[in-house]
Amino acid sequence: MDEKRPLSFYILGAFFVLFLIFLYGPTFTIGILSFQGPQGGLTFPMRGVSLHWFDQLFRQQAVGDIWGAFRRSLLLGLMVMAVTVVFSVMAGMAFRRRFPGATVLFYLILASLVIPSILVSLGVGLIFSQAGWRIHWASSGFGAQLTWTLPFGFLIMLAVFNRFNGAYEEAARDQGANTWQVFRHVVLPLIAPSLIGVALFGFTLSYDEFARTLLTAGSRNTLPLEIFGMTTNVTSPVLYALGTLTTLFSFGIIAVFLIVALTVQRRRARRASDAGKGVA
Amino acid sequence: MRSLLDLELVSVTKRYGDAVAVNAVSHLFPAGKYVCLLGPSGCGKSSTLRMIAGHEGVSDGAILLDGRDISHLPPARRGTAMMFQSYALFPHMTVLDNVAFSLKMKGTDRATRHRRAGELLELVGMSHLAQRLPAQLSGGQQQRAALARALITDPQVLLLDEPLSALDPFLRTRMRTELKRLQRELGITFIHVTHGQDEALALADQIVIMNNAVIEQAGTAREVFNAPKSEFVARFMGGHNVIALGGRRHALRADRTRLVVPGAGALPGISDGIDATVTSYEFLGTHVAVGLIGPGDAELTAMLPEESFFAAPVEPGHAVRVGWHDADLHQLDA
Amino acid sequence: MRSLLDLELVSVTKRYGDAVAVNAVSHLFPAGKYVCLLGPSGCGKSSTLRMIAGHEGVSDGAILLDGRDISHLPPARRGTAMMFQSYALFPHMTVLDNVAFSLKMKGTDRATRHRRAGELLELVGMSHLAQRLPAQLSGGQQQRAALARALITDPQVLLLDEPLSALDPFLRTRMRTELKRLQRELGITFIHVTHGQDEALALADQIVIMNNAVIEQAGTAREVFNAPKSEFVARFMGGHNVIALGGRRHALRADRTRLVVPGAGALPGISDGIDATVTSYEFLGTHVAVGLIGPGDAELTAMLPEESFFAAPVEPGHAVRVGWHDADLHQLDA
Amino acid sequence: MALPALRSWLLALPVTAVLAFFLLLPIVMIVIVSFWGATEYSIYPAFEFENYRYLFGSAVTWRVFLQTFIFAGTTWALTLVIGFTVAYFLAFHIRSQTWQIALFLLCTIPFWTSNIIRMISWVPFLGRNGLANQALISMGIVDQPLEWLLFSNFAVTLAFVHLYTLFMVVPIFNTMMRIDKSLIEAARDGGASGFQILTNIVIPLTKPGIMIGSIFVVALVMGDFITVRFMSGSQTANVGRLISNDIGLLQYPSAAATAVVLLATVLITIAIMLRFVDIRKEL
Amino acid sequence: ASTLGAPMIWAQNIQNITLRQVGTGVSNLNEIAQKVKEDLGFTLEMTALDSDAATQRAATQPGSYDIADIEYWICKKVWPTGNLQAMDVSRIERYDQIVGIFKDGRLTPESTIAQGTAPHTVGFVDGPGSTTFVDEQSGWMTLIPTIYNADTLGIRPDLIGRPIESWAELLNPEFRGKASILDISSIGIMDMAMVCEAMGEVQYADKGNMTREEIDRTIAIFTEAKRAGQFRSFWKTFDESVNLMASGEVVIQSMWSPAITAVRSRGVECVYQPLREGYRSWGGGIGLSAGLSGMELDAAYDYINWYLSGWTGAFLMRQGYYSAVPETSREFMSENEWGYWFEGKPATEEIVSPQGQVLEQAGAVRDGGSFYDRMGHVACWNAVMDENQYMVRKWNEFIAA
Ligand SMILES: Nc1ncnc2c1ncn2[C@@H]1O[C@H](COP(=O)(O)OP(=O)(O)OP(=O)(O)O)[C@@H](O)[C@H]1O
Ligand SMILES: Nc1ncnc2c1ncn2[C@@H]1O[C@H](COP(=O)(O)OP(=O)(O)OP(=O)(O)O)[C@@H](O)[C@H]1O
Ligand SMILES: [Mg+2]
Ligand SMILES: [Mg+2]
Repeated sequence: MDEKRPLSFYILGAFFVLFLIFLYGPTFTIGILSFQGPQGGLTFPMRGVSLHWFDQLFRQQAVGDIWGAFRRSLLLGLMVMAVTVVFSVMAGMAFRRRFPGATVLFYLILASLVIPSILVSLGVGLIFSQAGWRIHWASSGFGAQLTWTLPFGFLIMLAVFNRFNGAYEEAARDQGANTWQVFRHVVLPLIAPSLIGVALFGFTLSYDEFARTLLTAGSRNTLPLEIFGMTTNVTSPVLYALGTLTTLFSFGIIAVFLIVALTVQRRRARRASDAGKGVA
Repeated sequence: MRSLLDLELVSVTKRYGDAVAVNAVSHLFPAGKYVCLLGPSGCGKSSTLRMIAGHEGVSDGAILLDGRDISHLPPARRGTAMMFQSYALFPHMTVLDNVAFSLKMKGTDRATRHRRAGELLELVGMSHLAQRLPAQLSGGQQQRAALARALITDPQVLLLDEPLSALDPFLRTRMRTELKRLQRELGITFIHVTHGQDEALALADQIVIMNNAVIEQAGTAREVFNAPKSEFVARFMGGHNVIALGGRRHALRADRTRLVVPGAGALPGISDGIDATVTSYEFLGTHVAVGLIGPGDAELTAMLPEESFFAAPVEPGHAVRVGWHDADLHQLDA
Repeated sequence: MRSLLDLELVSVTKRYGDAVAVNAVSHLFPAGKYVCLLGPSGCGKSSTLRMIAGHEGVSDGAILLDGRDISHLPPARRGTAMMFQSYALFPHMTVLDNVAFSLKMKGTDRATRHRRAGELLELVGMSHLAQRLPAQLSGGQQQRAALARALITDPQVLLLDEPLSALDPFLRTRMRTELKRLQRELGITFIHVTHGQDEALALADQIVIMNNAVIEQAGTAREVFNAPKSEFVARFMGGHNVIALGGRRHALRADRTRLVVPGAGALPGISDGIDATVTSYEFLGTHVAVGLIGPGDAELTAMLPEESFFAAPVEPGHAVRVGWHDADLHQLDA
Repeated sequence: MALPALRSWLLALPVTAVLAFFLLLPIVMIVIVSFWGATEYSIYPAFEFENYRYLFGSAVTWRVFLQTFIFAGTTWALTLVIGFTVAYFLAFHIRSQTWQIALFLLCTIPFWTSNIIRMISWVPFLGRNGLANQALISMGIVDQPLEWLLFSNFAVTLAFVHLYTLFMVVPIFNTMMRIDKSLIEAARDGGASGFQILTNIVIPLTKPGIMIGSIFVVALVMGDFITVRFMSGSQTANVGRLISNDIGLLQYPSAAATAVVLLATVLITIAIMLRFVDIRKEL
Repeated sequence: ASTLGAPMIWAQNIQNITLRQVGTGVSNLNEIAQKVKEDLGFTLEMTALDSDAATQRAATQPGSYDIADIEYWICKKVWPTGNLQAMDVSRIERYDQIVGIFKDGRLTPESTIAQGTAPHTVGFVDGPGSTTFVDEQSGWMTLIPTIYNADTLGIRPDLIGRPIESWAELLNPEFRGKASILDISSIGIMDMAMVCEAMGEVQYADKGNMTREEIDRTIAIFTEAKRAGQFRSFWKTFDESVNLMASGEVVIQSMWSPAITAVRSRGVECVYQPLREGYRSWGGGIGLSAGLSGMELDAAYDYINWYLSGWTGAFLMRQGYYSAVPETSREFMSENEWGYWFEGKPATEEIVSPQGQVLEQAGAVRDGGSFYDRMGHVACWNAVMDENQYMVRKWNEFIAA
């Protein structure tokens, strides 16, 4: 770029950096405190510096079962993710044409987004206990989380299909593809990037969901509940170690994602090079 | 002469809710011809084409191809293939895979379908770009790829909805020559929707002019251009003046419209014309189009060879007389 | 004759990173003329226009208007106004508010700015639609609104980037007449970017042909069409054949290219031409374009009046002889 | 004609079923239970208005609802200003899409760490001896630790802003990206200054995104109970906390009654906001 | 089943038995589960919850646990739901050795019974399936006591710098912005009552069962203090109390004994200050889910008997709690540990936590002295009052004030 950026760029840039610092405030604190010495606690001052708590993270805690809860949260997150993706796509497809009841359903889905999570938790818990069903993270908890992830997935799919060019499907049908083939070979690959977004969204929302699982998890805790339960005893910087690892892990994933994206981009660009071919 | 492979519309109607987009249209598309569907925006061209292709249901009437009623068959079983306006190439597949798509859907094995797709790419001169993604192609290349994809199903009728409108003028002229060549080589029917009359004239063996959901006139390019039936056709085809004489309307080709500057004396063989005023002129390279206002505020255009125009230029505001050979006047139906 | 109001580019360069989009272009745009910037895609037309408008910085060189260097002024203070390709009408404002926008920015009071905006809408014939939102207008109406908005600042130079490309062919021809009329009435400079040579020919007092980031040729429409300097200009303007004779290249207008069917005897005054084969013909209404292949696979076109073509039609594959009047041959620079 | 509708219904069925069972039914249940009675340890079916009578009769209810609205209002205003600015920066000042994505992802990383852990870490960050106070003191801005940084309404609002600004950034950014850049140029051509472009073009055209973000933020803040508890050191209450306290004490009918009122409040608020934007069109 | 094959089948099947225990993190410790696996062979699955959630589970989700580890005052609420089953004391080997507090309310035959929901008042029912508590030892127990303690105020002597002797100090303006109490209404109100009584502001007939008027006055006093900015924060979980104290946000607050230990193990000075007015006490116990039967029930009884047999008691006592059968724990503790933790004697060598952290140096004496000194000065127990609902509403008002 041979032009100077305007002053507003620097002012807004500074604002953005401040915003980032603010966002990362807790993350920094967690990062620093996770290196507490073995005698240290959850607050300042630091008592020595060590990797003690990272080591402890992989051992058994006094209370609770972080890794068991982690596995459950992971599994639940994956279940929620899969169902969110599939159901959202289906609903998104349904909404591509008008059908009687569409508006009502649309507002129901919106309502699902804005209804306070504790109400869902309370309601689902009540239903299950009044009906005498067993409350379990994979049934009631799963359902309660879906009321949160589905609307997000659905809205994203709605946006995606709003911009989806129907000519691709017509072309595929013209080429003899049946309904399923049209979906499998044309629609699905084209919306795949957005599906990754929906999946990530679904997983993250589920993985960190506290309120909706509070009364619906049953006998075994998900990770957020477990961490909350752990605070009923002496919790140690192990939690911070977990936080720091999570952050590093996310950085890793994003880095991998960017690298893959860039490589694919570059490979495609190379394939499209006209070098030595003469202009057609 | 009617061949078995003809495509026939029998009183085909398309309604969207209350609106009638195509109103009981009947027409026989002769086999192996290049047909252009021409008409102003919203006249029902696309709807007609999409009904033939099977992407739109027929509200009334029947579509016959090869003697069978195809109006209720799925698109792929009609013997038609469609090339879409913006080509609708699958952006996530290479050109080769795009072309081989319909064979893949049929379950043809990989080697066979790639070989066949390769042949069609060869036909449209795109073999060297088989591995590109559509986004990496220029407009003209995309068009050829789309053409190859449409042709791989061996259609009897190829339907093209404004295939050239996404190209720049330079490319447009080149691609239309190629389309015409391809049609001639393949010998199948092309039905090409456009709203450019020059495109239709250049390409079509038969031009079908639609207006307000019905067909106004159908015929060869020369018939339509030289003998427009209605004022609408004459105006829409361009290059015509419509002149009211003795209560009847007549079409007069603009290039047969002569200008006589008052006082310069009549030209031999030119009938006594009408008075007009020059409003503008446009240089078109070989010709100059002179805009005129005649009696009753009628807009007229005289198309003069540039050398004769510049030999005796007129400026806006000049009073002139407009004349013609009587043989060039063509009486209109309505 | 150089007037104070002229717009002058002095060795203007635009670089995007390493790529040079406009390479040391110098040109004098005479005041009050309709200038068309013509050239193939990517040649730097838009970049040039946007530098003049001030939406793109100048990498090197200067832009002078009215004797002042405007190259570092903000867009609104340059005395230019721009009409954008897709019109860029503010979708949340009525037509009237769109037109009145720049006055509002200046702090002009409501009554005054609405009055003035009303006048401009009057000028472009849009008064009755003043309260509509842009989305409620057709393409042609949007264009007029955009024009009114650009003109309200009383610019000395109006810049138009492909103003007609979003319209259908019918509307395109009508709107170009209106643009031309408006320019003539206002008497200000219009710089109009297009890649349609017919558009440029029809509109321009001066055509500036760009290629590869530089100006290839500039001149009146007739100069450029009748005396192309280079093969590129000849080919790009269309309607020309480029013929190599005696080691030099010559341009020959397609409508001055004659066909002689072997055995029919030479035509009077036609020089001894070259052998060629007919490859195609396109009916263009008043004319028929016959495609030919000459010696060395040179592609040629002969534009014949339709009546003379159909009097003695040739078919693809026929061998013919191509002739011309020597006076029609125009020798090219390169 | 009926066939496409049937197809759509079938496709929408799973979502409908999930929401019917896990959203509608529970809400119906809550409404029903809000008329029930409770003992210390159990709830019994009844049809009494006692829960509502108490709820509306208590000054606490009104105060807590007011507090909830105050939190929603301040958080909304702050997230709007911050979110808009950030989105504006990303949309109009960052030119390459790769950078936009990268910066955006950078903003999301803190949210991958469990919210509970982050809540705990506010104490060492904002506390009397926390990072923030230490930094302020060492920079000489204050000489006494600021007490109100933690366990205060300030802290609650701060945490809300921290949690929910991104919900504002995303929709605003999304709408901004769809503003045709030539509109900005056209405005500049018309002589608009940067600020005039902002007020006359960018803000009006970003309204749908602003509304969608606002709906998110308001709904989330009004339904929160955990942030308020942690960040105020249990010293402030909002409606969510009333409900969660009641739940903790097994007073489900009372919780349900409060929930019904909260639900009505949220739905009315959101319905009002929806009047200003057609979400389906703006997505 | 054939008697012959039984022992072998038992030994095999017991591997497959899993008992699910819910409770707070105070006693739901993984090391106990591990030891159970070692000693008894079956799997004990521990789910730690905060106290509200634990109560909820116990009361509303009977299917989600086999064993509930709850406090006695919570038992008063949960028992009537019928989610728990009474235990046959004849199957409890060390029933006789259980401390008197849990049987007749008296630590020693001469002690007076403290106010509040004393454990023995909700410790027995008149038979299996009954939901009414009885006052005498009926042979059917509701909860088997596990741990209990006497709570008082924790202080930071380094930051206070003078002796603290009365509960009344909690509202001393000197500590404005540096005090805290517990935000669990049933427990918090007791702390409040201790304070108000110590200040001489309110005289209670029974702190464990206040009248509306008493509740009003108590809450009013605290509301005023809250408005004046007396409190830095309230806390609800163990961890919060530790963090508040360790970070110096708070210098005086009601606290739990092991929390003090935790603060101290971080090298922060912290004292569990015995006060003139006595202690507020609490006790926890494990109850069996009503659905438990057959082999699982047998395993649960095995677990209870094992629990009382000493290892667990010693393990918990080393963290500052007391065990229901102290004598058995003695066998699992060193003389030094027993002397320090139970008898209130000066440590003869370092006192080490179960996790191996050094808690005290030789010579240190436990705050509050011996078991009898502490448990003998209990002023009241955590309670559920008759006016509980009224109290809870008032408490909410206090929080929202
Ligand atoms: N899916 C549809 N629903 C409702 N009306 C439609 C639909 N498709 C087309 N129409 C209407 O039917 C009429 C004919 O449309 P059609 O697309 O066939 O016109 P067209 O001749 O192809 O026009 P264009 O040149 O603009 O493409 C128009 O009035 C159009 O508005
Ligand atoms: N913002 C930009 N960044 C980088 N390169 C650019 C940018 N804008 C234009 N270019 C490049 O500069 C060259 C000239 O572009 P310009 O838009 O001026 O062409 P044009 O003549 O207007 O073409 P078209 O007829 O397609 O509009 C092109 O190669 C283009 O790719
Ligand atoms: Mg169409
Ligand atoms: Mg351009």
